[in-house]
Amino acid sequence: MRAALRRPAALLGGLLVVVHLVVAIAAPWIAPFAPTSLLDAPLEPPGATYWLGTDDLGRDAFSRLLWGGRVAMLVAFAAGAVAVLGGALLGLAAAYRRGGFDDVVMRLVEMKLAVPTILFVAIFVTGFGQSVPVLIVAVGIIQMMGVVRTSRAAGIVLMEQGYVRAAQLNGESGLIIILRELLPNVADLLAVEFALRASSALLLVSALSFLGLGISPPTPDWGLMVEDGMALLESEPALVLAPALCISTLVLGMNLAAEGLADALGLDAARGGGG
Amino acid sequence: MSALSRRALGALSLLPGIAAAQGAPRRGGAITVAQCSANRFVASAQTARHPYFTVDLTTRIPYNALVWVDRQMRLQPELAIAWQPASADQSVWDITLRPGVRFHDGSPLRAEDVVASYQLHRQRNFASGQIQRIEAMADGRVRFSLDAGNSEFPYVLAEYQNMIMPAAPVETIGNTGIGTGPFRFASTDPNRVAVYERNPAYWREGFPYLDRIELHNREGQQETALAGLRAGQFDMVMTIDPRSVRNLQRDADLVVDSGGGGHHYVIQLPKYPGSPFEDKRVRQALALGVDREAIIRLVYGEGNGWVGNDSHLVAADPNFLAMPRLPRPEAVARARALLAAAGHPNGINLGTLYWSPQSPEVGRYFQVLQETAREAGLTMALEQRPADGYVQFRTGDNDLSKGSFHRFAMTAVGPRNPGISLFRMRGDFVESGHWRGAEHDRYMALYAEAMREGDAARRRAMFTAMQSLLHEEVPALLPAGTMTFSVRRRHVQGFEFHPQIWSVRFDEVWRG
Amino acid sequence: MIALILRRGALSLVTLFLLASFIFFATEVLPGDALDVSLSADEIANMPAEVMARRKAELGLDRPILERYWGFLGGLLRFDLGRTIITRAPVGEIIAMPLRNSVALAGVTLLLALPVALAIAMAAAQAKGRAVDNAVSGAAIIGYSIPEFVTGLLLIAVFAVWWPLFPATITASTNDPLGVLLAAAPLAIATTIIGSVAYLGRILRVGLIEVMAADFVERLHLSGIPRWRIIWLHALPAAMIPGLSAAALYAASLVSGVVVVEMVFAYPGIGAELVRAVTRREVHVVQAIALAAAICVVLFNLLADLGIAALDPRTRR
Amino acid sequence: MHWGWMRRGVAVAEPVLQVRALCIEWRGADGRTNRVVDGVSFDLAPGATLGIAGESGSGKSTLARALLGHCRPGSAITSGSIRLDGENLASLSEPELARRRGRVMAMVPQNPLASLTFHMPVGRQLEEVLRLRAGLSAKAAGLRALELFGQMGLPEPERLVRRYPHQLSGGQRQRVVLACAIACDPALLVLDEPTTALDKTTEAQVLDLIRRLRMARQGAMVIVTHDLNVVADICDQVLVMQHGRIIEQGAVGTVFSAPREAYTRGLLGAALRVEEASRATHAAPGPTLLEVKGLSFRYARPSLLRRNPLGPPILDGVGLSLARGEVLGVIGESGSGKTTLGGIIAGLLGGEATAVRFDGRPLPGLAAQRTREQRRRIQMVFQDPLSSLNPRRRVGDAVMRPLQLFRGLERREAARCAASLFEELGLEAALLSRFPRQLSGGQQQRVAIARAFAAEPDLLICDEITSALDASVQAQLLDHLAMMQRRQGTAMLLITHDLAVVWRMAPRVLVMQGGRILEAGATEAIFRNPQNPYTAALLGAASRAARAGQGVLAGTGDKKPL
Repeated sequence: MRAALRRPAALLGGLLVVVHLVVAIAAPWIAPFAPTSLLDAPLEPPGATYWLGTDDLGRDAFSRLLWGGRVAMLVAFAAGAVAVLGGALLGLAAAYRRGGFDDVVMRLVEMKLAVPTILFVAIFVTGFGQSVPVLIVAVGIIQMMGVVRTSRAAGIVLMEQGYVRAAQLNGESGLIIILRELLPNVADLLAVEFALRASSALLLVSALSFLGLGISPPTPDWGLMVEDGMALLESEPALVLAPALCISTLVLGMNLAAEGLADALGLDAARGGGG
Repeated sequence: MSALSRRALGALSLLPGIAAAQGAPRRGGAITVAQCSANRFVASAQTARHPYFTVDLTTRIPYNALVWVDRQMRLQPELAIAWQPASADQSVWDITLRPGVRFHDGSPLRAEDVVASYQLHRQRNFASGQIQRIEAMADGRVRFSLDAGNSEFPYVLAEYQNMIMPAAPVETIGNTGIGTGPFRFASTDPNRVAVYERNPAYWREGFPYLDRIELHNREGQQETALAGLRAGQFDMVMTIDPRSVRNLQRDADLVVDSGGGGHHYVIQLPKYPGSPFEDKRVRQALALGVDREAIIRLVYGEGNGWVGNDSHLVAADPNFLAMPRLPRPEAVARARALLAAAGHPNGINLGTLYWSPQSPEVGRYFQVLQETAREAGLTMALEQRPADGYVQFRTGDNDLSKGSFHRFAMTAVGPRNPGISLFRMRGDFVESGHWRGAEHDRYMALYAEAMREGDAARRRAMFTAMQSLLHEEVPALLPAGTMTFSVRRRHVQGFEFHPQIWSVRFDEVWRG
Repeated sequence: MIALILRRGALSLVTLFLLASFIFFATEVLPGDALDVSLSADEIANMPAEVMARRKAELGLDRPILERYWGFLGGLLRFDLGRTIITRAPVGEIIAMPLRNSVALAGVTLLLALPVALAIAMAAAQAKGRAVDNAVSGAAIIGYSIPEFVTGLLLIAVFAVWWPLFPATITASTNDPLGVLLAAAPLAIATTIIGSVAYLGRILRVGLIEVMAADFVERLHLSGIPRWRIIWLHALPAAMIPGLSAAALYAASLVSGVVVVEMVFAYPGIGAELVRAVTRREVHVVQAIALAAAICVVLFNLLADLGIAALDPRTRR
Repeated sequence: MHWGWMRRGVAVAEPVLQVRALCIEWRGADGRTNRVVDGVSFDLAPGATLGIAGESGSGKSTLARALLGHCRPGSAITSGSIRLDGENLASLSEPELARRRGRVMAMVPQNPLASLTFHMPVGRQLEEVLRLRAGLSAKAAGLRALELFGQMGLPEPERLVRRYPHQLSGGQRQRVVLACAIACDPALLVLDEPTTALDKTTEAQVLDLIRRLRMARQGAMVIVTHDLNVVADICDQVLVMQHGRIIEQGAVGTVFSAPREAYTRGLLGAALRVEEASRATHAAPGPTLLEVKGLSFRYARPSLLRRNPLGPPILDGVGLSLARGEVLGVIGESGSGKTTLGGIIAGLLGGEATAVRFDGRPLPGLAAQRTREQRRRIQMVFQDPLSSLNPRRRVGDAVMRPLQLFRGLERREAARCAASLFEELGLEAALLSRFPRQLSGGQQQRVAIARAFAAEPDLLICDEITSALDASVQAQLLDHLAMMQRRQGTAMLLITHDLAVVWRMAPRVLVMQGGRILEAGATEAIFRNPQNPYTAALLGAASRAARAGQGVLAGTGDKKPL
């Protein structure tokens, strides 16, 4: 971790993420207005009272911007966590068991690659509602399969290690081997995976919000703000550009951090990501 | 003899005749139109020309119905030149067809075509289900026999989808796209593009002016449609978000048209046991607490919408009865007083209000509703549901005995005649939220009476009484509605938008 | 090689079968059915229950799910994708052209993006850790981090509205010749390319850097072989090998994954068709598209395998 | 045998290579610098051959590359000079160096498979050097390539040029890279570990070729290796490196016969001296503990069509028996099947259940199928000490786990027990709370041994347990192992390619090749008088360095090398 922070790009990335996180957490205290309150001054230009002006419902755009990352980040980080934990357990179990179980898991991974992401989310959201928990699960499952692949690959290498063999020879149970011997040793990999998955989840969530399948109003959300502001791009460009910049810098920060972390840990971020 | 048919008999001259202003119309030319309404239509290569599977606002390009409803929601003759009840209880109607009309393939319009068309509509069109029998009569007239009296039946003949097609079996009728309308299909790209070309043998002499219309579907993609308009790819964009209006109006090259009426939202208040909406005072408090003017001001823009009156009637309807209005502080105070009287002195939580993005402004509409109701002590959560499957989600299986109810949720509704609109508040229909009780019974009695009543003035009195009942009882909340809007480049002339988007006509549009 | 292809093919068939089944049953969790969603709220509200029941029976929607599932599988075995529920149109006919268009978009994107990505990767890999590399890698990461809808909308705003060089939205038809369609879609292609170059560039850069550290590159370097020759003749083919698999998967996911771009630009592709089919509960269409997407994955993987076999004699047996 | 260098002695001609006070530093990602070559100076005359010896990490590979003016990314020459034919390579620019590489100085890299471009036929790779560096036309290069391949002793050059590297054997690949390196007859030829990747038989052939090349050429040669046998075989001078410094240098005969430094003696000690008596003590033959009869093994290859199509046999009819408390050595090169044999007995690979009997009863194949008691009684120590301990857990955990699992000890009791095991193995109890990375390799392996003995096993399988360790700590580890083995009366299966280990530890030995047992019997008998030519090659390849210093060593024979 310290080695990662010594790289300027990684440092910048980490800083971006931290700033976004702090702002998101502190939004209720630092935002000058409530994000949903109607101030009866629609489309005010940026000024001393409303730093970025107001949107067409007369809500303070700056306050909404401060709040706008909260839910998206919650979904992204929670989905990242779901993906990493679920994916690691599944992948390591596949590496441990091999055989038929491994085949089934790998078919699942392959199926995920073959099922269009949007179809998966559309089915999920239409069936179970457009709420935050549903989004977390849907996006988490999508991101999970990539983690399954990488952690399985790592697990297969670990299975050859003396300490795993020793545990096997001592008759340790599968769960113990996975939790005690394998999991701690893929922690580095999982840290990188988490950053990558969370950033890709954030991109996905904002795209889904844009398509109307993600976060829904009245939740202040950057993706929605971009979509909502597009109609006013010419007259009030700040309403689009500010949230677009926020999404991009946050994703960028996560990617840079992931890359730096991977670099420091001697892993390969570019190949882990994707999907 | 009804006033309706008398007016209709000499009505040809009343067909939209606004050619004025921009000088003499010119013949020829083509326009490219984009439309953005998320209108449910399921076209395929085979059916992209069928009136049931095209965008409703385009059906009157290739097709005609028997009757047309004008912008003032009055009946006008289209393929029928006269209609009159043939029974005292208004349950049998005779229609006289326009003579000399030909289909695009040159064949003449016959009573048999109307009969064949209505064999389909009877099965498929919700408003035509009341037609029990339809017969071609010896004198070329067509007789409709209904399951009950309906003094406003001619409105049904103007309903969307009820177009007249050349006779064919129910399974295949309409697939060819042949109609009697001002344009005929040149080509179609299902779900995307329909290209129409001028029908030289159109029954309205001298119309249409244009040679060609290219219609692009940009369902739910208003931004790209407007970008296309600005970039010169489209001459016109239909059904746009009302808040874009102000921006578009600044552009001297563009003209924004208003339909003068349009869609609005019913917020159904389910009154199952234990629901807060069982208490009339809560419903009244909600009706008072929601700042209807704020919705218009913030969501639609001044002049782009109307204050709803908790009935399905739209302000453009001559029968519309405006609600008595209170200044905002007074309304909030009264709402709070009502809540206190109902045992909620500190306000009440109404649960989750479900909505679906059926038009671009819905999200903003409900946010304003939520925020302003909060001022009166009524809190609610909002949850978006995807537009698809929403209807089923909203109604649930709706079986009170199983403990499943339809939800506190919204429905988008379009403007129609009182007969259809007011009937929607019947107690066994979801939109009324299981409205019951003496007032409901009185309401329905009035409705049945009105439907049997031939006289328009007397009917109007009954409709007014029904609306007053709704103001008092608030079985459902209909806070505000918006006009429909379209925007065109200045060279597109002779176009008028319509409160019922399915009644838009392109006959008189020309290119300057 | 043939054995490899056969084995891949057999495994893919298993995957396709599982996928078809998964999609079939997954769509069952959706509220309502094709009939419900084909009707408007007004229609559903006002249609008498017995009329509804009769129409469901007509469309076979009242049959138990397993029966429909067997029917569907039987159809697949006969290469019959079925018909749409409401309009009874052959599914194959509905998805053929959108699929062609999406494959074309993906193909053009890849054809244009791959050389650019390669050039960028080479520039970066040659100067690993130096300013060029940092700039290129930084740009790639930025390109990778901006959501497609933002890129697309900004491209429209700049190059179609403010500075009207290109069409803002695609008015070409689904069935238009590919040339016409693609000529109408420069901004859409640009949007996908930006993302693709960023993604592929990153992968190729890592591959190249890895290969440039390989023993054979050092041997050549120590033999005094010129650097350009080492890169082009020795390192590049080697670096392409891991890149190819990734690019194939990426291309396959492009086919069905550019929904956002298709929506923003109204491109008549399979992604938009898919969203529409889900919206309408046209289960057969959804399945057909999912299968088509899966077949794309399989085919692109196969292509990648062939490419790898061409580049890497070790995989030829 | 050619012992030509002895007669030629050290050349007095003007040195072709002069290295003076050379320092090379490595800058890590954390910004810290590490001096990997530290003040190295030496001369090399034309026609002379210098061996640079040292363990991995001694800086010998970095030095070898520097002789071509090359430093790997991240490292740089910080001071000193390398004069080749009078020119200071350290001050030449990269293009100037590139002009000289391949022509004036050339290198034969360590791993010939990885050092050849895998997607290009080997002929084209040689032709490339000939065309670009020797300036031959395409046609001439083709002919010359065939000629060179022939000179390198490659069979059927016409066919071979079209082959890809992976289709060649290890020896053939080594000959190809050699051909590439000498294509322009460089003044200085650097060979980096030229025999490491080869089996013993091939190694002898390749060394023979190098020796012939040395005779035929005028240029100087530098051979970098960890294997003193190679140095003894073909070098005039030797230079022993440790931690980037030269700790000893001189003529091979002098250095090997009278090593001044303990480190050199350690390196030499790793080479076997059969002349010394085996120190392995024969235990009185006890009752049979383990019996293996006709054991065969193949890996199942995954396939869709058949359930378990079998790969080539890894083990083919192997039989052995082991008495209680007996130590049995198993030797063979990699690929001989010795590790698989250990894996099957340990229960890592499911073998034929009937083939292995333990304590008179058939032993199920996989550990999971065995009883807890059987699992306790058979323990294993693995090759790589670092990988045999979980890097994320304290080493104490590793030793306490079997105590808790098999002996049902409480945590505190187990900790006490682990501490006493540590003490027996010469480890401080404080190390219990360390992580494996904080321990040296020898300590790690001792922890692994402690873990195995914690279960109080009857049979311990040791799989190449010394091969990852520095020569200096190997002996110590073996001493500890022998002590524990004697104390607990454990039978041991000692799998190794290192004959010295067997010589030292095991009274009885099996020689394996290609999944079969070639020879079995008393270690003394087999080592002194091998019956099988393969065994003889193994032994011969292992003892030349020892012979090189034989004369002097004879006098100090009773002195332990460490």
